[in-house]
Amino acid sequence: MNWLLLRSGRAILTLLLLLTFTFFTLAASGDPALQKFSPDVDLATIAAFREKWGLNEPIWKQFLIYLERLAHFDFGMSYRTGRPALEVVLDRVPVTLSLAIPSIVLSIVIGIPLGFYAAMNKGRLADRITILVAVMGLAIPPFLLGIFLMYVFSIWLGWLPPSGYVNWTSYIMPVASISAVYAAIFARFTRSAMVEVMSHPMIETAKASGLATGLVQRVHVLPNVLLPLVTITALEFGNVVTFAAVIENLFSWPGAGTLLIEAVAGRDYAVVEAVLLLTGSTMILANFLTDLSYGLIDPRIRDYRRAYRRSPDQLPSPEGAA
Amino acid sequence: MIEANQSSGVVPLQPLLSIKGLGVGFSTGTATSTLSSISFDLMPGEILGIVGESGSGKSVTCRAITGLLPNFARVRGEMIFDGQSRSLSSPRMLAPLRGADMAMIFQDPMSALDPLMTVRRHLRLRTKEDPAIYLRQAGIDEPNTLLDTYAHQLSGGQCQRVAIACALSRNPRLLIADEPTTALDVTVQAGILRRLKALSAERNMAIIFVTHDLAVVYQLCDRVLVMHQGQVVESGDVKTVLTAPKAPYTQDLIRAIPRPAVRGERLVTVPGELGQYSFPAPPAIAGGHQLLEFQAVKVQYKRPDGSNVDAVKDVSLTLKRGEILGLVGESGSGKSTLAKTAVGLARPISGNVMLDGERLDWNAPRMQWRRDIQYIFQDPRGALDPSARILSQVRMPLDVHRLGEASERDARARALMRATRLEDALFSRKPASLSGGQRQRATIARALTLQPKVLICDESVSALDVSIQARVLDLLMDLREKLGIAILFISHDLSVIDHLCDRVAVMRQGELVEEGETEALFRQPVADYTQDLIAAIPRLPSFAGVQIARIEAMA
Amino acid sequence: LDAAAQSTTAGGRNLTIAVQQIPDNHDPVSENTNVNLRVMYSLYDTLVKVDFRNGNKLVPGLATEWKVIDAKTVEFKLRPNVVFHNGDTFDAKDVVATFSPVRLGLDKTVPVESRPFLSGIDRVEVVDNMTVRFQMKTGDAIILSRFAYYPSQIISATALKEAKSYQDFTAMDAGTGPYSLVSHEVGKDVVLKKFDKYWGNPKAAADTVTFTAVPELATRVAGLLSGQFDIITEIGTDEVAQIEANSATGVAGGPVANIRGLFYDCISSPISDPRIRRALNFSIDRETLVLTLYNGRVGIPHDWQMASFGDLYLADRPAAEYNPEKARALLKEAGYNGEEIVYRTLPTYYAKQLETAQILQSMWKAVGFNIKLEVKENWDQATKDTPDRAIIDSSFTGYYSDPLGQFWRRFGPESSYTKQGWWTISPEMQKLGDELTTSTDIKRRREVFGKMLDEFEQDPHGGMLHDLAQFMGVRKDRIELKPLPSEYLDLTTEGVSFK
Amino acid sequence: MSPSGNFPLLIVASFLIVAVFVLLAIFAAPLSPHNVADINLLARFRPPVFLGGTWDYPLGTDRLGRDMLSLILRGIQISLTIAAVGTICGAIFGTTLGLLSGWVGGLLDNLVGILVDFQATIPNLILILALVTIMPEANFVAFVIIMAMYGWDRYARLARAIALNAKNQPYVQAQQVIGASAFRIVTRSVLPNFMAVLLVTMSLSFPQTILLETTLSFLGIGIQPPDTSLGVLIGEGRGQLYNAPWVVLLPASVILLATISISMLGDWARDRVGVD
Ligand SMILES: Nc1ncnc2c1ncn2[C@@H]1O[C@H](COP(=O)(O)OP(=O)(O)OP(=O)(O)O)[C@@H](O)[C@H]1O
Ligand SMILES: Nc1ncnc2c1ncn2[C@@H]1O[C@H](COP(=O)(O)OP(=O)(O)OP(=O)(O)O)[C@@H](O)[C@H]1O
Ligand SMILES: [Mg+2]
Ligand SMILES: [Mg+2]
Repeated sequence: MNWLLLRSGRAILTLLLLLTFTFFTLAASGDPALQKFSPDVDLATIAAFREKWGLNEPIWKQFLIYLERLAHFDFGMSYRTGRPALEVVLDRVPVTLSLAIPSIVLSIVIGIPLGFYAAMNKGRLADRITILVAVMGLAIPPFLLGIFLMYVFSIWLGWLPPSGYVNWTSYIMPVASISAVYAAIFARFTRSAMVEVMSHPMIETAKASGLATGLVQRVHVLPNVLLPLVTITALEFGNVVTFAAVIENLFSWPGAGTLLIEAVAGRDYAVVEAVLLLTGSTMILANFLTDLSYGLIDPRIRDYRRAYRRSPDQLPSPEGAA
Repeated sequence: MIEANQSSGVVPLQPLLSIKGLGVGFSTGTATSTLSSISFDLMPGEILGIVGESGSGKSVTCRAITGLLPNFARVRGEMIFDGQSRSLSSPRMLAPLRGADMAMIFQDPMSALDPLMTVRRHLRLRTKEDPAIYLRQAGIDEPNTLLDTYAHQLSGGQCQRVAIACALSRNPRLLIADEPTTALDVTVQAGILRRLKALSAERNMAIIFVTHDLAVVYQLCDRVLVMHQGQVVESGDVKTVLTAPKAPYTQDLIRAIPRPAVRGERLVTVPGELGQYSFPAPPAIAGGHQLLEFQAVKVQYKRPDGSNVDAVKDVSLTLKRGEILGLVGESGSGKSTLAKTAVGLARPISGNVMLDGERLDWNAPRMQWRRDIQYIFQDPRGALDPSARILSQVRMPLDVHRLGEASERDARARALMRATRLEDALFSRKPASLSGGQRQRATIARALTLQPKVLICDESVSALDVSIQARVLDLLMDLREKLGIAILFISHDLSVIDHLCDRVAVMRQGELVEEGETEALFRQPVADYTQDLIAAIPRLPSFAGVQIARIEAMA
Repeated sequence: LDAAAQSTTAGGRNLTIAVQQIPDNHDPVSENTNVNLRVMYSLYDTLVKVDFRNGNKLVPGLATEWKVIDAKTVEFKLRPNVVFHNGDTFDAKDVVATFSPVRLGLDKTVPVESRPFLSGIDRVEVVDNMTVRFQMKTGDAIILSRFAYYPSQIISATALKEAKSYQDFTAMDAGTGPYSLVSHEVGKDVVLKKFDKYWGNPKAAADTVTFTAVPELATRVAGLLSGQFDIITEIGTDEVAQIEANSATGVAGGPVANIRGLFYDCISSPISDPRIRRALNFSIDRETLVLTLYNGRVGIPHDWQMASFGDLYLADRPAAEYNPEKARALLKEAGYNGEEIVYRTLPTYYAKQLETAQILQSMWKAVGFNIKLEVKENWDQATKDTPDRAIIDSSFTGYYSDPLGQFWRRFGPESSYTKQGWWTISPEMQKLGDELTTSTDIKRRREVFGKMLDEFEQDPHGGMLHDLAQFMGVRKDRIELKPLPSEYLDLTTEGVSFK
Repeated sequence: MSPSGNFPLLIVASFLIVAVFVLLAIFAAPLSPHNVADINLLARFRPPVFLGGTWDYPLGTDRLGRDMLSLILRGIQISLTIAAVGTICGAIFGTTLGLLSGWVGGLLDNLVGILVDFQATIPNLILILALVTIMPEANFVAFVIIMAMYGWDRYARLARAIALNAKNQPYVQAQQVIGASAFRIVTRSVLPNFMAVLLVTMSLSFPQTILLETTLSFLGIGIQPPDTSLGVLIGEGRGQLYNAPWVVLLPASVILLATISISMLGDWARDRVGVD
């Protein structure tokens, strides 16, 4: 398939751009050797470090070497730990996923019904209050919310462990802190998309046939709202990994987010690049799947693609089939 | 009013529905009220026709009864349904009635379906029975080919019939149909009318039927309500109203019915409407010159199962300068598709479309073609930007082609809107707060601003009552005369075609079955299908004709 | 009920210590950070031990006795029957391995962070299986201390030999200390357990110890208060009140052998005139600084020295002087007229770093300086040599109980700052420094050190702020903690006792 | 049938709050009783008046004895400006690119697609490092650029989707048939229909921008002391929840109020630009 080739090419270009930009930025803004050691380390030590990791080569050459290795699926070594970068990253990814996935799921489960409810009461007090409550989550910086939660549930009530993974209850506070933000985002987008769909004449048609409100919402509104929501979910899922870093740090979950920050601070090129390759591929894949799903959801897009033999990313409105 | 229905005498029947003092105002509008004190009764099994000027409040009445007006509408009045009184001002009270008690078919069928849902699912939601039954009732003879299609794959008439099937499938006691057959050819329409009448008798189903076609009213309805400017100006037994119209508006209406007797003549003569702005000197009408030419045009669509359908099969058709060519045919026969090839919205897989001897290659479009050919979409609701005011939309072609000064453009747009009988108060509205006919007129006005060489009207007067329709048709004829515009006029209303067109082409299943001078074609149709069509034209009885003559004599 | 607390400390004597970060590896020479020092003390022993609780007296460790033959030579008698965590028995080969070229930083591809500390060693001679002799390149005034302090922790020769690479070795448990390594997950935690065959006394206090990385201070505090942790490190004075308000928790700790200070760029910078630098030093109101940020819980050193210097501690030297008038006068004399002076700092490398910087800025402003605060992301950016480079933050660890391990290490010729051209060392200073390095005559050394400090005061290459202290939060209902006045963390029965 | 009243109370309140903040931002300097950089080490952690403090420092002081009222005023000024300018720039930039790529398609679409994916994946941290490296003085302009870069991809993606969808809309086709240029259609027809999404997205990214600003300040590449911002204040004060809660709660409630009001207004405006 033609577009599949095109899409893959684009994905590779994107990743390459990502890698190049990152590599040179890191190199230009700090010397890995000076990050690894305290500022008053002996110069010979730094020289040895450079020698060991090939940092004496000009930067472009280092990059070419890195790329060449990458082409053989060698992701390089972490300067900091001397372990293969990929291994270092893969160690941390499950932690992040174990936080990100429940958070996204929870925020969908909370946010979408809230948005739904608000839209059903569009313009009324119930709408405003619902949105007000939802937006509270967004308005308090997540780390502050986390600290509040800790105060109440760890220090005051002593119910929940504040740090790391102890048992399942350890999930409660970090997941709540992340979900608060995303639930607000989902609630507001759902509301917006719903209001849009609710003004479509098909809703009247359904009402005129006396279909029950619940049924109308399930069969007409939800599928039409799905499209914009899928878009937003994919968008936010890409974000959640970086966002999680703050929360990972606060609740001491050693995940990919904190790893990224540490690796950037340490100019641990290979690790940073490996994280980005991973998050980048996830993001690109998520976009790709979203684009594909558009066709599954909306028959017009299916036809349009068929007719014009365009790539599947010729996507429709996220604001539903207006 | 009620006595007419008490003829059976024995049991004084109770009305199924009675409306008392219905009034509607829109808080966004400046006008005081859109509807004022509408009252009527409806017996079980009775069929009530509502006719009236476009924008007179027919649709609003229907919506008010079903509780489906936008929530910023202020509604007054009371309704007694099946002996139970309900206030019309609280839509919540009306909601439980929808479905088994009453069902409604909306005016704009092409936007009324869920774009993500197949026809089958639409019906499945409403009934446990075989969906095909209701599609047949709604006049689709081969329902199985349509069951798995989506709205955007249907022609205008097909959508409309699906919408009818949806309403029928609820087996309501009261069916409210707001211009449900505008996109249907006469044969299909005749079938549906017959079935509706039968259903009404069988199930004692009452029907409120909004239409502009007096002949349809005559064929179908027991009683008729004539509306004008938000009020009921006349009501009563169909025969009475048609033979002895009392209200001046009703008289106007009957006089304006297009008919062969006045082919090519003006239906109404209201001078000066076009005089408010000046057109550039009309190009000389070189008679017989071929302006738009379809050369063996063939268009294919994909079916849901992946197979191809030929929506248009090698159709060749010529439109001469200053000519009005009617295009009629079965719903779904490819009329819209053919017309769309002239503006690049459908791409033929073979064949050419020529304009003035030049091949239209839409892969390399030229601005001039855009000016020369104007296409009026079948679905006016879809063709108007929901977020823009209509004045700016009508003016847009002038802005686009940079014709005249800004003020001049505005004046011209206003003049054209007035010429299509849109009142000034409507200019600054958005499409959603217009009536179906008002939207349609806005699209007509928009197409006319550029004074194209070729105008394609796809079912463009279907939502207009005969009096306004007459004015629009007059306007078209004026333009043809003054400017030599050539018009491709797609319509199901054969009397309009008969009245307006010089030549007629008939399509069926993607093919051109017959083509000829109007007079000849209507008098001596050759193809079987044409004969069927002509036979199926709903006609007013002769007494109405006599009436028309009398009214005209008076005028 | 305290579920969290139960699950971590159920059964046995288990300690959970929340640290801001855990080390990347355990090799003393590869990782010179306070986070590693904290763990190192439990894993390794040195030939000579420092009795921190007793005026830093040097006592036998893995060497039972020693003989300082001359300023360049020392001989150790090794302790028999010492077992490494890996099962090896300790003898001379391990000492040789510990001080082998690769660990002294002589292998060009193995970066050794501790390089300067042991660069004086010329060779290690094995006298017999249980006796080793060290030969230094030059006379070394603190020759014995070299084998008592960081980074002379003894490692197992077998481990070094068996490691596939030096990198590989750094992750191994190669020590003889009271605890052995159970696991180490980079970025997450280090788990130690009591080493039953430990040779010495006191023994490990806990059965297992978990150092868990909790970067956020608020979380460490919450964990302590909720009972998830037994000890938390790196708390600030602002947290003290909160911790002490809870009857089950308390605060322990105090100064560690470190001074918080500043470096000045003395060559071609806005402050190349020594008078301006002296004015900078005179403008700092250290009392107020310490009172404000540390509730007075940290001291102000008497010049560049620490009480632990012992014989070399010049107790009669006054504390650094705060004298704004003098500062103003000096400025006037130097003709300073409001030229912008850049002060580069990092936000959180040191405790209260930004606060300190802002306070300093305002103190300097008060005497007429125009200081521009630049907050940088890393040291590389902060130390970058640009024409406007003037002041940066730093700290001065006393690696040995001697000026050589602190003052002269940072300002002497071996300092990386000297090498990077922040200043030049005057010939007189150099001469004094050489003498301080090689002389073993205590009286003479005191004299020399005093002269050096005087000299430095006239032409300061840096500024001194206050002692660095480390405070820890402790579950006093469970344990009692007696921390060392050092960055090492003592987890033997002497440092920790369970209740 | 509740009247969806044009100006319900909550909306009026939101509007007033935003207006007050804008005024405070404009007149921050004259309203401040102290200079934000003035450190008073003898007056650390003074409580606000309503907690028993004095009128010298109406909202108390922070850990350096700086006046909280002045700090918060300055914070409002800086944070609101940055968030507003950043949000608007991001919206304009992203929307323009998104509409263009959706409408024009082809190579341009793919190029923008690469940029969008790039922006969405690249951690802000690295972007900022890049900018700070190019512009060593992390000044206000660099800061706004960063904020604008943050989140433009979201607008781009949404706008592109809208543009693509619009191509299939009959009313857009109708305009094409008339001959309207792509530019006209996109700006006059597609953009207004994007307004709803745009408004919601903008009112969402406003608080997120403030949040980002906080994070940046932590890494030492944000607003530099002695200057301050709401984010910086919260970040600095987060450990003081126990001894001096006002230090963090005051700026946090400013953000809370601003965010809620803006969201309310956003939704309200979104409904107003709707079709009916
Ligand atoms: N996008 C599409 N995909 C598949 N089939 C289509 C599509 N559009 C139209 N068709 C089919 O092509 C045929 C011709 O459609 P067209 O709209 O031209 O009919 P029409 O003559 O205008 O009918 P009507 O009078 O009902 O408007 C119909 O059978 C219709 O179902
Ligand atoms: N949502 C609305 N807001 C404001 N005015 C409206 C709205 N809907 C309809 N109107 C106005 O109410 C009047 C009656 O409209 P209605 O749709 O009932 O007309 P109609 O009789 O059905 O006309 P047509 O035959 O053209 O469909 C019109 O003038 C129209 O402009
Ligand atoms: Mg109508
Ligand atoms: Mg059609």
